[in-house]
Amino acid sequence: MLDQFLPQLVNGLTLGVIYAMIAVGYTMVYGVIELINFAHGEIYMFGAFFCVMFISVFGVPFYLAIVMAMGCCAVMGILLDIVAYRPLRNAPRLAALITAIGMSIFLQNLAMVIWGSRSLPFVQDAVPAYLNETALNMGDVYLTWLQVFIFAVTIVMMLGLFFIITYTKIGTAMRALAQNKTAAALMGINVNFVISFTFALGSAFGAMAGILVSVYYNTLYPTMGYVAGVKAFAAAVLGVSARFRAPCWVAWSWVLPRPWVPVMSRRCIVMVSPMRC
Amino acid sequence: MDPILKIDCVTKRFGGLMALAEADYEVRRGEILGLIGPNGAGKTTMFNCIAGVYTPSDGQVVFSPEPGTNIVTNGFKPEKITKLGIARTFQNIRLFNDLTVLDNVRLGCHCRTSSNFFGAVIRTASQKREEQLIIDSAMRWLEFVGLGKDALSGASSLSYGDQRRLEIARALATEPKLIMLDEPAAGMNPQETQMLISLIQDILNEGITVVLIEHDMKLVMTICERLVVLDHGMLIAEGSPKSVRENPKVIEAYLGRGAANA
Amino acid sequence: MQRKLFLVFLIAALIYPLAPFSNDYLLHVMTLVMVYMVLAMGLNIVPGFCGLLDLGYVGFFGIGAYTSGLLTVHYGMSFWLIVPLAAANGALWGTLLGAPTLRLTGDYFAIVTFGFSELVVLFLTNEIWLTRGPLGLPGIEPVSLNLEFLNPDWFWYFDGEAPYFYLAVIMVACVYFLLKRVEDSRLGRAWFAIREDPLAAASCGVNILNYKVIAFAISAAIGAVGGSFFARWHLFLSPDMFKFWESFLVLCMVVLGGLGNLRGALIGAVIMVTLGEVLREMLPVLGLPPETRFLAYGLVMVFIMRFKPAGFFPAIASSSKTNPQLVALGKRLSQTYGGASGSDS
Amino acid sequence: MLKVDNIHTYYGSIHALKGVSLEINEGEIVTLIGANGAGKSTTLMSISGVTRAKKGSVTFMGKDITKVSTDKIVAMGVTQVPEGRMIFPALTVEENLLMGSYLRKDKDVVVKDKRMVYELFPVLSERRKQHGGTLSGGEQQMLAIGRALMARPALLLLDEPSLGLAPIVVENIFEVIKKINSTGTTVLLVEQNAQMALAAADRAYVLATGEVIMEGTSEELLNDPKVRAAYLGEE
Amino acid sequence: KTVKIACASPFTGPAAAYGDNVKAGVEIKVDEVNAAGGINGAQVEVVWMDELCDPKEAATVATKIARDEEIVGIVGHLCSSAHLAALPTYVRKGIAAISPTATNVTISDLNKDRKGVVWSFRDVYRDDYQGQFLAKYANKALGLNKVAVFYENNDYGIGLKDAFVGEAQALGMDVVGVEAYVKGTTDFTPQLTKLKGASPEGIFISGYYNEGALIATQAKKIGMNVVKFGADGLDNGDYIKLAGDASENTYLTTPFIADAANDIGKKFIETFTARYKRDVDYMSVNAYDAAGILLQAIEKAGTDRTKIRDYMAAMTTPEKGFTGASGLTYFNEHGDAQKSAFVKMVKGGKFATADKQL
Ligand SMILES: Nc1ncnc2c1ncn2[C@@H]1O[C@H](COP(=O)(O)OP(=O)(O)OP(=O)(O)O)[C@@H](O)[C@H]1O
Ligand SMILES: Nc1ncnc2c1ncn2[C@@H]1O[C@H](COP(=O)(O)OP(=O)(O)OP(=O)(O)O)[C@@H](O)[C@H]1O
Ligand SMILES: [Mg+2]
Ligand SMILES: [Mg+2]
Repeated sequence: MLDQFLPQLVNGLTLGVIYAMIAVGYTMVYGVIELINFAHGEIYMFGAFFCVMFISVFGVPFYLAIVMAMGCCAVMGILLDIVAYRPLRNAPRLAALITAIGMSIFLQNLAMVIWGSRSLPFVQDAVPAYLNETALNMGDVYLTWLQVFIFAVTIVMMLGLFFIITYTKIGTAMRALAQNKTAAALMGINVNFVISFTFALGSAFGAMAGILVSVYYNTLYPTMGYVAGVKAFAAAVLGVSARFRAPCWVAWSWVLPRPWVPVMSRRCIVMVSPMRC
Repeated sequence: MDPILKIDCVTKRFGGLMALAEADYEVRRGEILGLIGPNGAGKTTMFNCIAGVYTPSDGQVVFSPEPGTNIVTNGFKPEKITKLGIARTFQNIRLFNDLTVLDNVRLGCHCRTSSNFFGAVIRTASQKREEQLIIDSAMRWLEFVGLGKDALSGASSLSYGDQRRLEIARALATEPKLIMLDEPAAGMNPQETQMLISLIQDILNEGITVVLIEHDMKLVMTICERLVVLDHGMLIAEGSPKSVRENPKVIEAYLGRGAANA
Repeated sequence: MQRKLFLVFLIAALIYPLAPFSNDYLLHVMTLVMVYMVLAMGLNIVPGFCGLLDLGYVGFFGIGAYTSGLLTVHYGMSFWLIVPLAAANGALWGTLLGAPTLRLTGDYFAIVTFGFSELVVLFLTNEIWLTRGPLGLPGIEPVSLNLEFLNPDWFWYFDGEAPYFYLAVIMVACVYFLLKRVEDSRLGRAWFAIREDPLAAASCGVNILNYKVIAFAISAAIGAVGGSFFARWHLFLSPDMFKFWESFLVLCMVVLGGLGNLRGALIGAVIMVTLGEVLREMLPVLGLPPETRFLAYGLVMVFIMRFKPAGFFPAIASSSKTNPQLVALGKRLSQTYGGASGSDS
Repeated sequence: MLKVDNIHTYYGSIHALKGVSLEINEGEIVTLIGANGAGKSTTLMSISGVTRAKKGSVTFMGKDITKVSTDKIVAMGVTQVPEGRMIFPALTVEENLLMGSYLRKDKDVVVKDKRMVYELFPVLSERRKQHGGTLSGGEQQMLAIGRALMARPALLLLDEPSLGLAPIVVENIFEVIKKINSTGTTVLLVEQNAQMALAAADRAYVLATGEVIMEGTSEELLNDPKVRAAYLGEE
Repeated sequence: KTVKIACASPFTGPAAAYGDNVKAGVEIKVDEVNAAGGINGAQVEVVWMDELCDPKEAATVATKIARDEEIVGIVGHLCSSAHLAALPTYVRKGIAAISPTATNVTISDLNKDRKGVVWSFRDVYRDDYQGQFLAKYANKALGLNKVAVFYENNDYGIGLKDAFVGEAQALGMDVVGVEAYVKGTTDFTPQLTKLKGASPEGIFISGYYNEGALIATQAKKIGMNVVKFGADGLDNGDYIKLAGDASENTYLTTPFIADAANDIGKKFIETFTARYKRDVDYMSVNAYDAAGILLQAIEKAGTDRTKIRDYMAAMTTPEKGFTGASGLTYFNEHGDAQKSAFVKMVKGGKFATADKQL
């Protein structure tokens, strides 16, 4: 059993951090405007597709493509907010939720119309070869450079986020805004800007996650945001319940997608965890 | 004079902070007791301990709805305490804003009525009668506080002073023996304060004991028979308005020189 | 005026199936609409009346459906017996889930319900010995009406859509009036109080947990009733018909229609179900490929919310207009206080 | 300095302000009195641009700010102590105060001001690390006022600052208002406690059901029998 | 004047990719017929019915089709569950449906009305047939004795898996592990690492090509270079595209092998690849033939729904059978296609006839 445990742990962590990255998107938006942004899963999916498009259509190099895709998704996130959610700022909370669901349906089908419904392979030859080579290998446990890359990126981005939220002005603005919009405005905080910023940041994270997943599994398809979105959503709410307590949602988002945690018990975890978090 | 409520060395801690430190006094049946003290003295906390929102970290709250029956209410849930006969209003108004004025008061009648799901579905005669009773008593209390004509309008559309009065009506609808008012006159202008004073007198005449927190000395001095003064959770003075007003400790901690112009 | 139009429309809808030109497709869609009406009304209790977000309602729908399906397939039990059983079963699970978890506030509770519905789907998928799992549960007998004890040849199978249509009408009517009455009662008021301000509710003597559980159980029971009908009408069940997406669909109906308003729930069901079919018709006309169907679907949802943020029938304590006792009171008031009495309720 | 020109504000269908006009000159203390529901808070909110005036105009320092967004208005130096405190419940007292100085660049001066506020309200410095939401009513009121002072506004809008404060603190508050006014902050004060408000203010407006029904210097109003009857509670 | 047929499949939603394949097949067939002047002079018009592979939608769609008298026959549904949900309506209303892909066994029992008249046919193997066939093949042809099984937790996966495991055990093979997964799963390493311990000689993938490709890739990643084999669910060019060289020596049953195809098949491949720029998959082929059978029935029996059904029901012998791209097809009394299975394998990055056939 143990000989399998380690490799599984490594693999699980790889996925876990990716899910964590999606979850961040949810958590931030949720934390600031209490909106469960279901369209976030679609942003994640678009991130992957953008990246592939940039590479295969415009021949952009891998890393640059990633950055560009993140940029596009950031913009997309902002637009999403402006077009769909901003008009509903003072509407009942569930109205925004429904809009989010609607948007999610819309974007998913948009992707299908644009890129067709079948899965694409990630443009392998664009991925730097060394990423697929093993970085370290001890017995059953071995890490490819890709995994290393994934870990590194995630950790860096997470730290960055943590810094932004806790130490920068805009970070405090986010937290204040989450508690009372009017009061925040009366402090001179530009509410709409802060919210847009939140969406941008969260979407960028989502895009990165989407790209990493599609590289890791060498496949991307329009409905990929759907499943990932739901898992991340669960993870995110649990995360929020732990108020930006990073370890909590990393942990959960790691447990939830594990097939070898018997499905039943996994769902039970989902059910009990809110009481524990 | 037998006490309707005994506060017996009640202490309430929030982490390190002692909001109430062995506060110890009693409320006499059929009086108007004023609970005053500087900000953060622990007055609202005291109400919350009595009403079951908080449980005292230490000490007892003893309530005697009837002379002779004494009930220790520590750890009771708010709804249970309401049923026993203690009603309260909140420092910052808490109405059911999306409901009508009448419904707010009808909810007050909740704990004295009993119809359930099946009663509601198969409108039995008894259930109809009960509904009528609820409406009647609700209206009675609305008239009592002078909101009769607004019965069917939305609670949120009332002006501030009326909302305060509505909250009182809702509390009265629970048919309490003892009612606790937390800063009822806050945000009222002198005229409305006058009306409030007479309203409180009427409540007393209904045979209901009144405890009120208030920073408006004018009101306190006019209607309270006795005052209890808290500071940092401790009882620093107790007695007639007059004696309290002269008490140097109180002047120093709470009233200030301006006590004169109250 | 509006009322008259509505009545005309209603009567037209009621006699339509008897008309020679009636067609099964329309009837089928209408019946489906009514199934969702029941669900929407049932769900409405929890987020609409008690203000708790419930993302797992379809779980109870599934429980009801499979209870009905299995009892039919294995014991050939009569529909009229199954309905109360299914309801009871739903209520049971509602209580079992609600009692421990309703202490959770806001979205923690939402997640729990969400988890629960997933759990139901997993059960249906994996307990193959009972539910045949993903192979689905085919070959369910249609509803039959058996009055042989009155007259030996009074035995009818519900064949075709029309009888089901009427059965559904009855079901919707029952649920509607049931909830209408509950809404305007001590129980309903208690729910609203919890929605508005739990602490204030408690200080009015409302036992919050109990009332939440009651609400949850009733809503679950209604969902199960819908399910039990659905099974005997659709004649085929499979676990993936009860995926969480359905919960969101029903939630959308409730919110689009107007949270906390029964008529809203009805309208919401009509919109969300027919929309898909309407688009199916419209798109070719507009020269769009079938792939764009849900593209449009999503957009429409967004637009409705954009221009009707509070839904089509914003929730209001409408009872004071219907309840005779209150109407009487209103009259009395306007007599005593003249026109002054506000009644913007 | 500030000129409110016949503004109309609505809450949905409710017509809360029916053409309110008032004017505040640099360095003044102006008070706004009136019964409940008269529209005082709405007036302040319309000035801060939280609820927008449908008709009429608000000009500050000669600039029309009727359509300007709230944060910009604040940036121009208009700060409000809103009705109902609106402190940030999940931020600590300290953080709440710092939110007040959100737009300020001069960090060292901010620190000084913070100390000043704590001296003003010793209770707050005791509660420094406590979450705003757990403060007592009065403490929250103090926090709201302190937070506004942290912004060093040119124009300070106070909505019932004395609400729920102990008598001793109330006096103190009015002292403070006079003090900061003397250091060059213009003040618009909404009060139920008309007695003290008029005592502190230079000029006053009387509002009733969304309209200005009277205006003048504090003395004039203090001596006006109608006002005495209606707002100073004298029979 | 035109004849209308309906094609009911998922064109949106998670299963849209498969619906796409079916659509392609039908389109080609219909265009051919129309190009050749239609059926007895009447142009064929297809009504595309999207049902998301969702039983509820399928049932609705079914009534919609049934009520439109102009529609004389149906190609569909794609998913067994959807087909099962639609059946009651077809049976009640008396309109014949022929499914190119629904493999669920229960369909054979439920496609008859009370008088035992069959209303739904299928131009595809039943799960049990393929499952047993593959077990035999793995054992006899590939000489495997130790196999592991992955199955998608849906009707297709389970049906196939059960048949396979049953037969395999009957043949005395050693099934070292049976692992379930759900559609959309992306990570199989945990199960694979587990199975690796038992060192199977082959992996039976009882599911569709998307997940299949991931399984193959990840198996290779952790150094399990064993034989993979599966049923027609894997039969799609994308399987090779997604899995890359990890797809090498995968064996799969198929109604159709490109390089062994008859002329009809060859012609079909040409048109298909030219038109859709991708490799032919079995779904398209089956859809092409299914449409072919339906249209032939219409041509021979006219536009009367019942007559069309009767015609198809009569195709019970090779002589009366239909020769399409996938060779000869005829039905048994349950409306199930009787056709022989080929085995093909992935060799050098593309499908080729397996060196051994049974
Ligand atoms: N939940 C809590 N957690 C921590 N401290 C609390 C909590 N509730 C109250 N306190 C503290 O307890 C003290 C007493 O609060 P309380 O509300 O009783 O004061 P009060 O007498 O009502 O003052 P005011 O007259 O301003 O309302 C306050 O200093 C407050 O900061
Ligand atoms: N959020 C709101 N929604 C609807 N009506 C409102 C709202 N806020 C205020 N009103 C109405 O607008 C009018 C003015 O309210 P406002 O709060 O400005 O009065 P005020 O003078 O501040 O009274 P108070 O002394 O009680 O603060 C009142 O009739 C009130 O009912
Ligand atoms: Mg208090
Ligand atoms: Mg005000």
